[in-house]
Amino acid sequence: MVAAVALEELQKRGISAEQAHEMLLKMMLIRSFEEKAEELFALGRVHGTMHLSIGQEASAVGLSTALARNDYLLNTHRGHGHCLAWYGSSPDLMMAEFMGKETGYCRGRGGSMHIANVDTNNLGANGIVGGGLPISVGVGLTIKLRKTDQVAAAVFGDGGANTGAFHESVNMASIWDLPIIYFCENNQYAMSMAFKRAFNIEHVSDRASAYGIIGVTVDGNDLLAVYDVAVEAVARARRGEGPTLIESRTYRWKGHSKSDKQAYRTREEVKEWQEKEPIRRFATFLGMSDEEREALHAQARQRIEESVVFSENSPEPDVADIMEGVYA
Amino acid sequence: MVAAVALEELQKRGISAEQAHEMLLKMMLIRSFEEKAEELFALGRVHGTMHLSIGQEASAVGLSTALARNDYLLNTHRGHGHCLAWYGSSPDLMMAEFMGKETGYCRGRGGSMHIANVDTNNLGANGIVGGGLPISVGVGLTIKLRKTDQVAAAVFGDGGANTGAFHESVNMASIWDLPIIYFCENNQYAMSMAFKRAFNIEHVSDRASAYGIIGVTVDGNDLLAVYDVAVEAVARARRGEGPTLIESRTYRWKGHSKSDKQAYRTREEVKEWQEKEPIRRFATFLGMSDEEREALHAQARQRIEESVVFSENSPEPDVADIMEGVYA
Amino acid sequence: MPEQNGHPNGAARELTVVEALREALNQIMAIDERVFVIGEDVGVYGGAFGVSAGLVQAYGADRVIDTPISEAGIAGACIGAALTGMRPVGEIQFMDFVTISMEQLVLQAAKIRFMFGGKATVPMVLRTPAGSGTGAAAQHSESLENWFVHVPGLKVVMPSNAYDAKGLLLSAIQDDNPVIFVEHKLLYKTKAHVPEEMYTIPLSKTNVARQGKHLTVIATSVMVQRALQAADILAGEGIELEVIDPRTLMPLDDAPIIESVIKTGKAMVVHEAVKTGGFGGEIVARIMESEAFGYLEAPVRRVAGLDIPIPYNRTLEMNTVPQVQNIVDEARKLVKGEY
Amino acid sequence: MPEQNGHPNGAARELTVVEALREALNQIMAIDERVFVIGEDVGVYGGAFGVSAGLVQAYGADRVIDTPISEAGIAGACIGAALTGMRPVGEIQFMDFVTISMEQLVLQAAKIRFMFGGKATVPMVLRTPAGSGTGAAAQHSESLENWFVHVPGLKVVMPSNAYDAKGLLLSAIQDDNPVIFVEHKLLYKTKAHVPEEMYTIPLSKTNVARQGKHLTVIATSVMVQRALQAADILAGEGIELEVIDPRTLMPLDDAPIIESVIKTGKAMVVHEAVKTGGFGGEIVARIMESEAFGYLEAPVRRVAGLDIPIPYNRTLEMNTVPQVQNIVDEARKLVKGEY
Ligand SMILES: Cc1ncc(C[n+]2csc(CCOP(=O)(O)OP(=O)(O)O)c2C)c(N)n1
Ligand SMILES: Cc1ncc(C[n+]2csc(CCOP(=O)(O)OP(=O)(O)O)c2C)c(N)n1
Ligand SMILES: [Mg+2]
Ligand SMILES: [Mg+2]
Repeated sequence: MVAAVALEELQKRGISAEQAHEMLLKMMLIRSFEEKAEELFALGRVHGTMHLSIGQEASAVGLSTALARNDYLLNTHRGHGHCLAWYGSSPDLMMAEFMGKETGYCRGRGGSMHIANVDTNNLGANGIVGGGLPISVGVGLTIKLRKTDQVAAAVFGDGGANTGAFHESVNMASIWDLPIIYFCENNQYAMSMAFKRAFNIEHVSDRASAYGIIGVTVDGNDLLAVYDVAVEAVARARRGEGPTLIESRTYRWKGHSKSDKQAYRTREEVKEWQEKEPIRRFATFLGMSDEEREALHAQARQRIEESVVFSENSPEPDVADIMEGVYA
Repeated sequence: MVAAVALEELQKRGISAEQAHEMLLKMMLIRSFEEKAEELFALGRVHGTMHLSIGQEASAVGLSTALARNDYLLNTHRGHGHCLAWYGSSPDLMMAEFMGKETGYCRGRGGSMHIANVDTNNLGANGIVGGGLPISVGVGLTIKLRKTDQVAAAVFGDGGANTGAFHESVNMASIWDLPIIYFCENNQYAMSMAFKRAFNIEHVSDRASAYGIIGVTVDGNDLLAVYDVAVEAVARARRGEGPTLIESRTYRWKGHSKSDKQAYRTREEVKEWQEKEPIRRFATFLGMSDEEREALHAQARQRIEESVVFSENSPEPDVADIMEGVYA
Repeated sequence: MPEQNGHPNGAARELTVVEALREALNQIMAIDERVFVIGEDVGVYGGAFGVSAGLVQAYGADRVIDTPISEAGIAGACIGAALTGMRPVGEIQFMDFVTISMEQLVLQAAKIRFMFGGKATVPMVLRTPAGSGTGAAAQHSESLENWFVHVPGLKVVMPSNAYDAKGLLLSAIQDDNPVIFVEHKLLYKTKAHVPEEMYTIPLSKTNVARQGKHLTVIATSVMVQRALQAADILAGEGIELEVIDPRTLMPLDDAPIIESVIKTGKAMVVHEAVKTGGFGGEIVARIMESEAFGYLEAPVRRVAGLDIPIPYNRTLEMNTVPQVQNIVDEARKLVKGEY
Repeated sequence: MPEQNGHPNGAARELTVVEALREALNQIMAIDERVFVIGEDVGVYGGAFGVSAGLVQAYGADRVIDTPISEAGIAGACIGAALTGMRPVGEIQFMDFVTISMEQLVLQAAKIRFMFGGKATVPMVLRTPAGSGTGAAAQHSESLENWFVHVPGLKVVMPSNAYDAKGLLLSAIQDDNPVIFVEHKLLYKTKAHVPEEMYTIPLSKTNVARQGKHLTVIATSVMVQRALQAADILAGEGIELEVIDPRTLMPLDDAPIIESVIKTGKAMVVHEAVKTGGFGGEIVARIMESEAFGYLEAPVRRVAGLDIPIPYNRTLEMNTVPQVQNIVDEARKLVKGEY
């Protein structure tokens, strides 16, 4: 059941009620994955570190929905959401990777920060802030040289927008009119560094003018709003009009990574943003009751539980294979 | 003798007729140095490479005149002009360095691309495009921590404005309100790469807004115009209002370095810019006759000839000292 | 400030490496206004590994500077400040990210003095946590020290314990050259006696961490601890390892290494970094080029990281770099003449 | 494409290294649409050293791409294109500037395949001119190959002559891994016989450039030429050098080196890069760890660049890196038993 107002809004965009539910489910799947990841970590069943995207689910789903299956994705360290939202992604293979298993996307070699599935044009998360941006230029060149109408989406954080890599990449994409969506998830912090301290401007998107491209800021917790600006940017890119810089304003609920006392922000601030929660917001927009929403969310949780079972039943990598995969 | 209109203009700025003549002489000294450098190179009396700033003299003299003796200078590979224009610079020690002599500013170890005189706050030319920009941030921090009212000028080219170093540096300078003049000599080319091909914007100064600072473009061949914008930027910096991005539009007459067929531009274009020549322009503004101008220029040439004699009479570095100066 | 080189006796106040480094920073900042700290999250967050915790409260945000994610900028900020009379201590959050600072560190910091005819100094320290063992995978586990060893003009320091960490950091800050100060993550929580007063341990002074007569083991950073553990184990078998810790890799004080090899006739180098192209080769070559060559009774062996990126999976990760058992096995073979 | 490894006989068409590289690019671009060239001034300017001259006229600006001054961007552009099926050939104008590309080359290009579980390939070549001898001073004269040797996942190729240059470049472009292709500036104008047809020289195949019995000289890049000249001179004294050119430094085919040392009993490594932390140490260690150790009649020597930045002054510059005479002197001493 979708509310009439919502239906109209969806129809304008060519989104069916079913698709809307899928989008919602995807956000719930992301939320569930992240919650489970945190739990597994706390239980000591996963090592290393992780960067949770709880609170940012609308960004991931809004962007991926605006892209087509054969477009490209370049993702960040906080990449579980974008990865799960991507075409053909399997929570099983993701969870197995997170748990370091041989069945994982990267055979347990990559882990949380490096999940990739090149077969589906998911070119991977990246442990280096800004690290995927120069790579996006090359993906854009491939598309241009092959003369396909594909698009590449390069995701990065507000912190990423202050790296030299950002500057070189966006400039190159601009002067060559490459079909790239530079999608900045401004979640207000780069680790402990507040956006306001690291930038002397109001919006990351203000930087678009430095490259002669279009920049737009969107409420990153509003699924359809993100979708809309992404759709526009994608269309521009497909028309050969070059890159767009999108700033999706959102917030990370959890600490930066596994160990973060969060001394740099207040509980009130976190709470304020939690009220702008994207999942409930979209469910409400669709006219779902709490029960309906909860039922769907339970489905998502169930799916993630299955992925844990899958992973637990998966073998560890064999030490005998340790030298594999360095060279082709 | 200075024309009445000129006198008025100079007085507005607190520049005496004598100082104006000195400024003109400095431009001529730069021109003469560069011409001599080219000649020595052609004669095989200098090796390596060099980047001549003929045509850009007003930029160097306009900027340095706006700065004070105890300010700091960070210079580029095309740095002979800024170095000669700097406080207390000796053409002798510069020429000796260019000729690789022990008496040179860097004892013949640095050469054309690395001339420095840290004693006078001339922190050196730089062989790396954009290489001085991150360093400027540190100089700005020193000034801020010491609470002096000094200013640092960081010179770079249009090419330099596309390096990641530019982005990181200007942003840091901006968020910390560092007293730095980012002085971009847009001479229309980075080697063979035309400004118009490497940028999708009209002015390098359009990038200032990406950092929330003031950006200004000036006719880089108009000595007083350069001086004026630099004076304003310096005043802002001294008042603690942070960095300014100045774009000085000028043109390099010669090839990029020693060997450049210049297939990337037309003779007509070069000629057009030669008509906007800064030296004659300022002399004419001052109301000088051709003879007066020539007489002054002859002085400059003479001074450079003396520097060659000084250098020729200077010893080569001693190979026995080769390991010196690596560690303090 | 007294210069110390042996571990002093007396009341054993134990500190972790993190605490020792923090104390060093605290003490030097209190007396030298030229010293400031700069890096990502070094302020309120206290640094990714907690080294600078509390400093911003003590010395203010002007001297404990949080930066944007701009590793080239951080390095440059240190260079410019050093060149104009300050003594900056920069932090690069993980050694992997020095890959973004290389131009500034290698083409600027290391060369400025030489290029300027010996007329400038760049007294800066760049601290950075290195190494694997934390499950952080290939982009957060690098051990790149040999890159810097290969760059004249830089000094490279790698402490192996809390006592050295404090004394070496104080030396590095007071040194007039750019120093790359490499801290192993797995050492951060290890403890040692650390005197409360300020003291320095001279740079370029190799330490004999344990005396022995059968085999010289030259180890760096966390591998010193593993080599010492291996030595304990082998002592039970009557095999006595001499464990040598260069502490400063460049410029290297190789005399104690040579002397030791002359004494033992056998040597082994242990480091975590990838074997090929690593620091081990330098040590082997130094021994080869020295008087010790004539005393060698067996080939010098390298025990080092596999030639692969660091894998995420915990078991693979452990198997990528030398563990105590690997050192024990190799040392035993060497001593027993199996090479 | 025939695979060649000896210099074929027949009509000796001589090309310079620049011409040989250009011919390789021309030929592969004509038959493989996936190959494109990208870098600063590679188009109308023809590349700083002329290697890509004429290519933009032949293949258009879409496949011969002039970039802004953005070395990280250039490397990234190659990686992204390679990852999606192209075969980019990037140019970094001077090897010094790879310092700006290190994050992309080392943390991305080298590791992507491994981090992604062996499920991706990054078939790219990064060409770059290295070395001193042109009066370009400290920031335009670097020899940083050993940094890359120390990075598993990368291949490192250094041709020493025009014949090899062409065959190795064609191999590198067809290789499925990221290859750092290091060209010495002083070799660019040197000539050798270069067949007109396309041919490949396999990577990781060490070449014995000259046979001899008294001393094994392992040299790289321009030092191969100098070692061959030294061999000519010493031949007059009855001293026969065996000159070995690894050509690919990583992964290294060390078998011919070991074999040679077993034969001669003496070895010397010659490279231009700074001695400390350089590739020489790797070679010394490989010999040490091999069967050849037992055959060594003298210590293996390193003849390499001084531990200083490259000075501007021509005489100082010459004296910073090995010249023919240095090789002759050291080789003679080694052979005569003076070590
Ligand atoms: C080049 C680089 N510098 C520092 C880090 C350490 N680090 C990882 S994530 C992060 C903060 C990133 O902030 P942002 O780009 O805003 O992304 P977010 O974590 O907020 O999603 C930092 C400093 C890194 N991974 N890479
Ligand atoms: C990082 C880096 N990349 C490339 C070069 C080679 N190079 C030297 S000067 C130059 C062009 C610089 O252009 P611009 O910044 O506009 O200064 P201009 O030469 O025009 O004064 C290039 C590509 C370099 N020195 N440093
Ligand atoms: Mg953020
Ligand atoms: Mg220019």
